[in-house]
Amino acid sequence: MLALLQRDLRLALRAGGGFGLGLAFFLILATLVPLAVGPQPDRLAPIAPGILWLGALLACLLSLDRLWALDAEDGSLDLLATAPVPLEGAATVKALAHWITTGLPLAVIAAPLSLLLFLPGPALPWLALSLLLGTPALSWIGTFGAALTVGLKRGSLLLSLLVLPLYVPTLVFGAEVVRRGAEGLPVATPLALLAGITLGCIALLPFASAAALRVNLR
Amino acid sequence: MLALLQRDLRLALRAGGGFGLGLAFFLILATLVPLAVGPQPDRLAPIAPGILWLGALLACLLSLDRLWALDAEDGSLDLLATAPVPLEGAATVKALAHWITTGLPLAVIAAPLSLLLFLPGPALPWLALSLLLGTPALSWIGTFGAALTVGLKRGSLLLSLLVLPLYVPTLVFGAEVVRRGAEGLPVATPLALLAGITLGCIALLPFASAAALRVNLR
Amino acid sequence: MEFEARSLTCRRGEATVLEGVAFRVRAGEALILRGPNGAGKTTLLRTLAGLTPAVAGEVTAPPEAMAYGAHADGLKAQLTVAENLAFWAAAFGTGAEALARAEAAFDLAPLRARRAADLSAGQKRRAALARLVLTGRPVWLLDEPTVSLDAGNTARFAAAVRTHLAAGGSALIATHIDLGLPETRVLDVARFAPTGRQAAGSDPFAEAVE
Amino acid sequence: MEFEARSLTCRRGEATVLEGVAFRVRAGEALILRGPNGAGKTTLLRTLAGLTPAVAGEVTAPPEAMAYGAHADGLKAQLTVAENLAFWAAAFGTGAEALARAEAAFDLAPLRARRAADLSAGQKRRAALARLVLTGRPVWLLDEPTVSLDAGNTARFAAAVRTHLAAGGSALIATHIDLGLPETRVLDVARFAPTGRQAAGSDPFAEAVE
Amino acid sequence: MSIWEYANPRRFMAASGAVQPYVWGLAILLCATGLIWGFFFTPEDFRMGHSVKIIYIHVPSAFLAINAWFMMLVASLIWLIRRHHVSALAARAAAPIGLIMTAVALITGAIWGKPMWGTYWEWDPRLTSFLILFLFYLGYVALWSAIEQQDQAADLTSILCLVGTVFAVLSRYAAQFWNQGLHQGASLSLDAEENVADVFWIPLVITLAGFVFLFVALVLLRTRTEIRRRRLHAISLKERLA
Amino acid sequence: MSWLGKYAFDILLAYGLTALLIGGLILQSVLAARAARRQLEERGE
Ligand code: HEM
Ligand SMILES: Nc1ncnc2c1ncn2[C@@H]1O[C@H](COP(=O)(O)OP(=O)(O)OP(=O)(O)O)[C@@H](O)[C@H]1O
Ligand SMILES: Nc1ncnc2c1ncn2[C@@H]1O[C@H](COP(=O)(O)OP(=O)(O)OP(=O)(O)O)[C@@H](O)[C@H]1O
Ligand SMILES: [Mg+2]
Ligand SMILES: [Mg+2]
Repeated sequence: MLALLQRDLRLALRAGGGFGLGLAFFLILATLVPLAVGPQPDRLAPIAPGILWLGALLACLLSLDRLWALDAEDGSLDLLATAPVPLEGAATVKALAHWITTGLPLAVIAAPLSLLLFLPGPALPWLALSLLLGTPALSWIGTFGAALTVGLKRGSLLLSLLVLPLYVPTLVFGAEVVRRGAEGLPVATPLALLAGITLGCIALLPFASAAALRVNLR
Repeated sequence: MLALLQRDLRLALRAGGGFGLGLAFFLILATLVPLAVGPQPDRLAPIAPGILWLGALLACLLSLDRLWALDAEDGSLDLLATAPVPLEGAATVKALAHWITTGLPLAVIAAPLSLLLFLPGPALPWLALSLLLGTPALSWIGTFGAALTVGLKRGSLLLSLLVLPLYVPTLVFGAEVVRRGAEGLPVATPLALLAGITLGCIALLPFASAAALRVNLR
Repeated sequence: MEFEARSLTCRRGEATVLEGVAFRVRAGEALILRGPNGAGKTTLLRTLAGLTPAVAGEVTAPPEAMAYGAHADGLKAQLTVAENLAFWAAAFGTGAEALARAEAAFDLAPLRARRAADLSAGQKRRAALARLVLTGRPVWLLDEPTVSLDAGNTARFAAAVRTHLAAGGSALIATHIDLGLPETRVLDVARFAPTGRQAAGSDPFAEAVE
Repeated sequence: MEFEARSLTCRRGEATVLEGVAFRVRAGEALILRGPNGAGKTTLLRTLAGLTPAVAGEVTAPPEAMAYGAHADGLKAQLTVAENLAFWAAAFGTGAEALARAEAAFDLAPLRARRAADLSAGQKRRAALARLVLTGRPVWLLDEPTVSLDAGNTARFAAAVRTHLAAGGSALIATHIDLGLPETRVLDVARFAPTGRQAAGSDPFAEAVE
Repeated sequence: MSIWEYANPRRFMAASGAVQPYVWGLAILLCATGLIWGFFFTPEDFRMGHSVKIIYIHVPSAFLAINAWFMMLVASLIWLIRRHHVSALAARAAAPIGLIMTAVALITGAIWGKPMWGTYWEWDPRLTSFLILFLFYLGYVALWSAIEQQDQAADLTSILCLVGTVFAVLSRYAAQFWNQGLHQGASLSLDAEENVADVFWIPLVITLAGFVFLFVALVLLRTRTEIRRRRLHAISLKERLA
Repeated sequence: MSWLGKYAFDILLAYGLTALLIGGLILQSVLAARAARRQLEERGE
């Protein structure tokens, strides 16, 4: 199990992936948005919380598509399924590795980046905290989506169609935390809901992922 | 050449891809943005042109990652490179197939969807026209980016990193056309620039793509 | 390890490929699966490995006793040979000793530090076969193991199988060539081709619906 | 078609794998490449096919004369066998007649309507080999063509090669097994292993930089 | 004889073939009655004018859009637990109907919104969660059609349906949290119009019943088609693998 | 259509689009059913 985590992290670092890229995508998005919608601070500031959360969502999504597909193609998924590791455990570890390589660095770095979008200062810690609490849900949901589409050769658009609607609650509560933080309102409720969703995903989705994988391996 | 186009379109339709999915992604994005930034029309309307163009960008990007990688993995890229088809031609055809499956349907359907973001009525035809003129550039640039990253196993984030900066001019002029259209200003200049970029991309990038492929095949 | 399969029906995708497969493998014995291309050797091995559930019938050994070596190598191209093997050793909970044995059996020491992507086809195959030694499992299920191996490495592989059998293990090997293993029996998979009539049983749509 | 390679130096990735390769193939002749795993057979074939430029030396036949059959099958899993072959026939500009010949040579008629994903390993291999007939090119470069083929299909393959040679074509075949082709010469690739000293020539960083 | 007998494709074909005409008859009768009554013979609402007539398609379609998903959920569970093929195919058959019903509810709601709220689209929680439901349907249909092997597709879509239900409910709640919205408060409340309630209610209930029968009829018809297609698939499989 | 009042356009649009969508769905269902049955009959069932 630990070995799987280690292997996945190592692969992520070596295979043209790595911690940096999720961040880089996030940075590019934060640059493109002003280019697209116009540079006025009074236009950017109110949409900053939402855009930052959307960026996190898309960064997760982009790094997701080959989560299982690579293992399926080179035959290691077959071998993993016959190894004495429950597939549920493998799914958990995959999601964890995905989170460590995308969600975690995002949570760490998002706050400084958000200045590009003129996010008000008081919201910064809430942005970091909400990402820290919310991104695990994104990784776990994404692992499930990737398990569903592992057999498809060009699954990435279908994957996004399946996964993005599942991201809605996380996005809503996450962005709400930041928005309330920016306006100085209490954030306890959305934060608790966010944490609840994450916990639920971590507890239940590995079973769904493993079931989907087993069906796909048949 | 025609055979290649036919094969690519057929594959796109069969392998969990298809015309519909790019649109679905676009629709999802149009739903997620208000969920993220808030539902107020006066907040959404001004950012609508930019967001819609960003959505087109991302829809293109998502369907891009396996453009060449699939051919490389199953060995057909090697065979294609030794077939009596110039790689430049193959690159053009790939880009064209990509545009037909993503850019073209997007240009057709974006206008009705833009109502969700309260894009002002006068801007609708300009949105459609700018997408029609601009999305080919996205496909051709994307084909080049995919050729650069074809050897990497987890290239999709790196690909986005390479490609998104190249998308900037298209994005800026495209969004500008729509914004001016929304405000009733003349749109000729950005439209001409957009068309110029697209023509330049179509004329020159296949050579770059083919060169990148040759290096990657070595 | 001794085990038996009784009237096994196997499917691949949506097709019933084998019916009524029955055989017995004794400890220390290798059973060679023969059959023309498309006969169902891969299908049978996947069923025994527990990847595809059998439609009917039973196997007396659990999937946990089986080590499956597939057509595909299952190597991560970006990892070195040593890293690849260490991962599988950890996944199967066998220690450094098994690792050393596996490396020795397939002479992988010179390749340890190479990325799997930089190996030739036969070198990849050797690394993939070494994994079997690592699993420490009693039954080896091998699908055309000697593909791309040269004569020297084929002999190495045969030696590894012999060692495994001598230690009381058993093996099922699908192959088209002669491996030079002593004391093997051959099972012709083509014998179990479905008769068509019985295949209907598992899919209610195989008969007319109206 | 007759051609010759003269003092060819081939590289794979960043390593020089072969040096001073020289051979001549006459029309109607098949040259068998032998050599242990990792000797450089694949590297040589890729160089001849024009996929990897040679570091030094020359080949008298252009890449356009070569039809390359690689380790990988080059089939699109989502397309049927017929669609796959039709695509390659169109890409090489050979017509329906070549298509029919290719199908006949490897007995693909029963598999025409199958998706490539639903084929067994040997069936895929047959479809991949049929592509060579389609190309209509005079020189076949084959990298372990008989992998996963059963005895019957290996004979079919040998017959296809013989037909090709009889029509004045030639072939380079890397293989570890005996194909039963008459009149073949063997080239031992291991002879051309780089001596190390000369390999330095191509990489400016091979010598000390200070 | 237990109800599960009908999950045998042949039994189902026989039984559904027998009841189908009656269901279609009822559906057409009820829909026609309700819609004609509602369209031609109801008075003007004092606040909404004649635009209230849109209710006769808006509410039934919205009702079905939600309940089709629950039917799919139940069918998926039956497939996963008892492995009755007809059940999986019924879920598959219902999805496009749910998709269209969702689209109808969205479109009629949007059109109704113009006179009532002065805008075609409003990010109201109910509307938003409907849009998200539409996306769930799309994903479900897309997944079905992307996978070649039918039983595998049935399994995967069933799992998706289970997980999707949980998230659809969560999204509904999230949307409510995110925006208080117009739909109930600002629109007509049927309770506030007790005086004319019957006038609007009776045709509405009739249409609603008609739509339910229409749904059942369509599900039967489409399930029969799916069964035939599945049979065709089995035949072509046999031919291809011969 | 004056009896529909000032909302005539909206009402007719709503009914029209609905008829189009649901009608299309029914039509598609019927055509698909017929096609499947015919194909089965061609194969002798
Ligand atoms: C795109 C826009 C709209 C959507 C997606 C939508 C959706 C819904 C939904 C889901 C229901 C509940 C059906 C049920 O549970 O049985 C409903 C009911 C209803 N809607 Fe809408 N609606 C929209 C616009 C409108 C507008 C503009 C009005 C009128 C001003 C309206 C009036 C009603 C009424 C009167 C009901 C029945 C009352 C009830 O059961 O709560 N809707 N709609
Ligand atoms: N996904 C699938 N759906 C339907 N049939 C399949 C599928 N995959 C394989 N088959 C068929 O099942 C049969 C058995 O395949 P299998 O791979 O077990 O053969 P094999 O004996 O391993 O052959 P080979 O020696 O070529 O590897 C073949 O006829 C093949 O065409
Ligand atoms: N990308 C690479 N970088 C460096 N060395 C490589 C690379 N790929 C292969 N090699 C090495 O080059 C040598 C020749 O490889 P090649 O694949 O040509 O061997 P081969 O004769 O085809 O062997 P096999 O019979 O196993 O297929 C091998 O020693 C291999 O390890
Ligand atoms: Mg096989
Ligand atoms: Mg080789």
